[in-house]
Amino acid sequence: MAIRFLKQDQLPAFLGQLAEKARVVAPVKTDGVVQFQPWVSGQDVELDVLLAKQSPKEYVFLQTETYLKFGYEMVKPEAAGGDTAAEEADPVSVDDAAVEVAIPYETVTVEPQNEAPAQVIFGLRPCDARGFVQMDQVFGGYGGFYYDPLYNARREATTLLAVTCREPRSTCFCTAIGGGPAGEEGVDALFTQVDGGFVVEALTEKGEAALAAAGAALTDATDAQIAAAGEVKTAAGAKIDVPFALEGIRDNLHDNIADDRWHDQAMRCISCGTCTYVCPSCYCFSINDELVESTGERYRVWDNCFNPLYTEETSGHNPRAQKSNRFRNRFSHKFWYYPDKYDSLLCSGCGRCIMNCPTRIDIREIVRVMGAPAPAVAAGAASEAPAATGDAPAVAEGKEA
Amino acid sequence: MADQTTTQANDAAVVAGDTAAAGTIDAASGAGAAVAADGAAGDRPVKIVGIVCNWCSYAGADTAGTGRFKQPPNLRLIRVPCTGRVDPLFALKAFEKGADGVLISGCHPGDCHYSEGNYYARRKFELLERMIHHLGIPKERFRWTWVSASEGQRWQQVVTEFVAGVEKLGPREGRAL
Amino acid sequence: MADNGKRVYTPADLVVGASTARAGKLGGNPYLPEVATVIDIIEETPTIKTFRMKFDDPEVQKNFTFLPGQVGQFGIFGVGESTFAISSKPSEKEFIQFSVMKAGEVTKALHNLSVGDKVGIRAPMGNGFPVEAWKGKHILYVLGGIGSAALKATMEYTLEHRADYAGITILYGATHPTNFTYWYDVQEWQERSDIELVLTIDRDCDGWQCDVGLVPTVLERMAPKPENTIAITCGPPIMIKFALISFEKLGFTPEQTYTTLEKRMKCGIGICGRCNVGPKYVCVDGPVFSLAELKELPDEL
Amino acid sequence: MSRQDHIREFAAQALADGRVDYFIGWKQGYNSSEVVPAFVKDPADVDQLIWTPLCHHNLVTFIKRNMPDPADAKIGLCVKGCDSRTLVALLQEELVDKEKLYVVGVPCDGIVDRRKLEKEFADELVDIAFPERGRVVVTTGKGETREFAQDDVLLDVCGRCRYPNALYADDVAGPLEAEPDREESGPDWSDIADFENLSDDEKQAALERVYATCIRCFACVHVCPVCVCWDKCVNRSREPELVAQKVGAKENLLFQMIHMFHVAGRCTSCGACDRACPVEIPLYLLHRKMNKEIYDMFGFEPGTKLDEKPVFQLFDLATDHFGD
Repeated sequence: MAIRFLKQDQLPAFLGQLAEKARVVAPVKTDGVVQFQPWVSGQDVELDVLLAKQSPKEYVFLQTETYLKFGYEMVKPEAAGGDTAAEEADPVSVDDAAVEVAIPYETVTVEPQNEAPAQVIFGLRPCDARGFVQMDQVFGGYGGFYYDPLYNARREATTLLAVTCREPRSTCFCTAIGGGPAGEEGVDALFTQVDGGFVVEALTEKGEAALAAAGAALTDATDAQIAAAGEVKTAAGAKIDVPFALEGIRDNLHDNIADDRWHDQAMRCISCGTCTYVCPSCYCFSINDELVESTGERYRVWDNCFNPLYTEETSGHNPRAQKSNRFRNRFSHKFWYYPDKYDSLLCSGCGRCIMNCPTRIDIREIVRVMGAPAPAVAAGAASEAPAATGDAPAVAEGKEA
Repeated sequence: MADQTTTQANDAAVVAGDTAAAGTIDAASGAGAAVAADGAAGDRPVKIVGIVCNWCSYAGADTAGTGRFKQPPNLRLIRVPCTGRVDPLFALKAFEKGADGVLISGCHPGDCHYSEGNYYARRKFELLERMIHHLGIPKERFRWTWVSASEGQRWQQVVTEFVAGVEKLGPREGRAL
Repeated sequence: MADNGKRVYTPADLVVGASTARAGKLGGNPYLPEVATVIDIIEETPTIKTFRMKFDDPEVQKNFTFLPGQVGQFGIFGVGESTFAISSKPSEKEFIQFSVMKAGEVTKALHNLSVGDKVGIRAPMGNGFPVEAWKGKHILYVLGGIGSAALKATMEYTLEHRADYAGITILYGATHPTNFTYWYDVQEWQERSDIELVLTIDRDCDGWQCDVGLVPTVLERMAPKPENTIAITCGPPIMIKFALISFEKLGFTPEQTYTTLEKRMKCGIGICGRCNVGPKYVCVDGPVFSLAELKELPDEL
Repeated sequence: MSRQDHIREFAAQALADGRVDYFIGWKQGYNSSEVVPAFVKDPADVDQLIWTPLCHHNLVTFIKRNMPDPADAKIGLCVKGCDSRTLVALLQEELVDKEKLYVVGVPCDGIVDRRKLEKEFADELVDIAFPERGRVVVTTGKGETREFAQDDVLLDVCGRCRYPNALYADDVAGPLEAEPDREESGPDWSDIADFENLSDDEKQAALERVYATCIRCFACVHVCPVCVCWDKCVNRSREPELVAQKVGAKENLLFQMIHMFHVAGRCTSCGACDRACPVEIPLYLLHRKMNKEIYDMFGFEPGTKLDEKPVFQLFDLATDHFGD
């Protein structure tokens, strides 16, 4: 597929043309906060501030999604061959059998809901796109699990137009997870900012279709522009730290499951759900019902494993009652449980959880410490759990060696 | 689904910690249900939720009824053991579910069946009253007062006045709370 | 890991929930419950009721099959769903049955159901007991209280196919004689000579003829031989815990000891992420686990 | 000796004496522009503790119900003046055990609002330095450096601070800061005047707009040092379900209103909720408004006097005339 070029000043026109065919979602700054929002003509797309507060997952995996509507109705059957009006007027005269037949009974009508309008998400980053790929495994029935029609309907109707991260943040660690600032996994078309505009590469048919739909704003990229884009990608990749090596993390997490250091790591966690709600790949949810009078709905809504009530059973027993249990679950899920089931990692290295955590808990540090072999039980020092920060680099080095 | 209501009523009673009230009240969940009972929006009659204590105001409303004092039909009553059990959230929940006004009433100070429930309650109600229009709900849509068991006439007067005030503002449409 | 022996579902040929008919009808949506009507309610104990339901769609009812030990999401539209073990006989074609202890929001609402009311069912789910693989072995059931519901279908199955199994022993405990679920069946079992049945209550009371003592204690007193035996236990968590210890004491290996777990569940299809014990989801990888499998998992039971 | 040195010394001493199981202070986060709560168990590790105008976390959060690990731990912690008010609020209601606490008061001359600084740059902040009192030097990822006057970039709460010194402490880290004359002037509520002057409709519209972005992560609730129901929170209860888990204008507003009313008389407007909110909702506005009303009603400032009870847990026949 030909590599194209989008002039910086043609971006609104490009999005405008897309908006004629589908809903366009893009990062927009409101009150100083950058979030993905349905784009309307005239709005500035914010590409300078790296990473919107939340990943755009909420446009495919809705935070609240009503998937069932139902209504109860009492049906009063008409007595076979009988005169209903007469019966009502003089119930006493009706014999027992007829009365029994005429008892109203309850019916329920159930109506599944699944809307999936076509949409284009522009301005997401390669790590956000990878988040979708990771969720695809879960909702797509990988490895013999169930296929989720709600997620997939939206996912199929969504085109991801990602933008290369020219200036990665210090919290980015996508390369450690196997991605990169110009990663192509899950991306339908990749936009790389160079002088004067974007070099645009369609990577899938979906991406090609989107570019074709808004082709008027695009020109063919020159060799110089393509070369410049290549340089931007290489330079960006070089800027990203690799805070840990992946080898052995799964096994070490497994071995460290009962390790006391989980308590130390979880100390400053306040057990809110911020990290999971800003994460591009956290997908846990809850299902609730709502009934007003005789009609209601069943909806699924984001939930998170830090919620103390998440696993609480009716009896009051809670398998993950302690904050440290819940804390351990999130990281183990990303680097152990999920890989066991889906053969990849449930993290794309965007670093949003680090940036937005109220106490800035650093997933890189957790993985470095808990994903490394437990330190040999030094004589007498077994009960003294080492302070995390002091130990972390040493452990990481030991591992790479 | 008639059983549904009973379940919720029990729940509320459990929260209230007052088993005597089990099956009789349906505190906050009831506030929603009471509202929903009315018909479609538009030029509809206003819906008022009244949260009344079992001992004074509920009995006062009863007295008004027995005395055949004419009252506006817009009010749905929710009986609670004592105004001390009323959490500001009950009123807010009623507004959330679409009430056009909320009226809270209990025993006169000094007359509380549990001797001091309403002393605590009135501090909370005062705060709620002061805050409510800062939450975007006009002051006229919320009122709290005292009506004793014998004050049927006063009940009639309170309800009539309050409903008239809310009617002046009309149904509350297109509002989150 | 696609070749791990699990069924692979695709949107085109989806086989989920009650039947293919259902999947086809509802567009292969595993979240959609099948509407069913309550046809019978049995009051088992003061807090436990058994509900028998018929699917409204006769096609679904006809095609409904499940493995002993599998579970289902059973609930009321407008209240919610909860997971329960299917307690009907696997050979039962006329209805599906769940036994429910009154405890929380959903179960309270379920207890208010009357015959004729509409409910929603998503079933079967989970793995079930490997009853086929156990043929020729002696089966030892150790159950307490509501735990009988989880093992009911399995007991029924093995009793129905009694000839296939070397022997069947049932140790059933309850706090009080009135707290035995399926008392009508227990009485029937007492009559049968091909079952060894031991009943026990926690504390003695007037007119009680059988054993007295906590289930693990009675189990150790019975001292069953581990040879060619499969031990299955279900009951309150504390009972399971001590029963498992007793099995070990009696020489049962972790591989021949089974239990069925219960967890708070929402989706029931291995997605929502709340019923996991480490990397295993109780709703799809369980609820049946051998003690050997459990030992591999973190202590999050 | 700097305040930081005092903190380290107190912490080392308390740990060495076995007076506490662990000591909570502040340390540098993933880079020198971030400060995070630090939990020190070993006297040898006290050198990671710091004190800078970035130490905004209210550490009282970590001693509220269900937070200490193990549950019966003896804990040492640092409190600023504002933090100490939340501690006093907890002590007033006996929600924490005084005997298990060792409190180091840290006199404070204002905390820098990192978010205000963030908004000045498109790039991330990698270093914030304080070469001397009153100067803030910010460096970004691309190496851009700019200097700010500390007073210009303080947290909004700090601009109106009336309690720079801890109201309850076992030890104090260095000399006290100058206290304003609290008798002379009551609290300054000027920051909420704009909001108060809106019409009811405008207020509703404003609230709907700011709360629309709420993602219900419960960070505000969990970080709030005086919000202690935790797993029994009415906002999360399913039985009865009072607030739907659903995210929507109605549900978000109701949730926030309930949170506000449930900390009435205990909320000290410390602003922890505000700073924890990942989508930067100005939560503290309404809480301030509520505190103003409480002050008007009772002349009560939550968490200022150890021997007081919160106003909603008592009544006074002599002075209460509400509804008469």
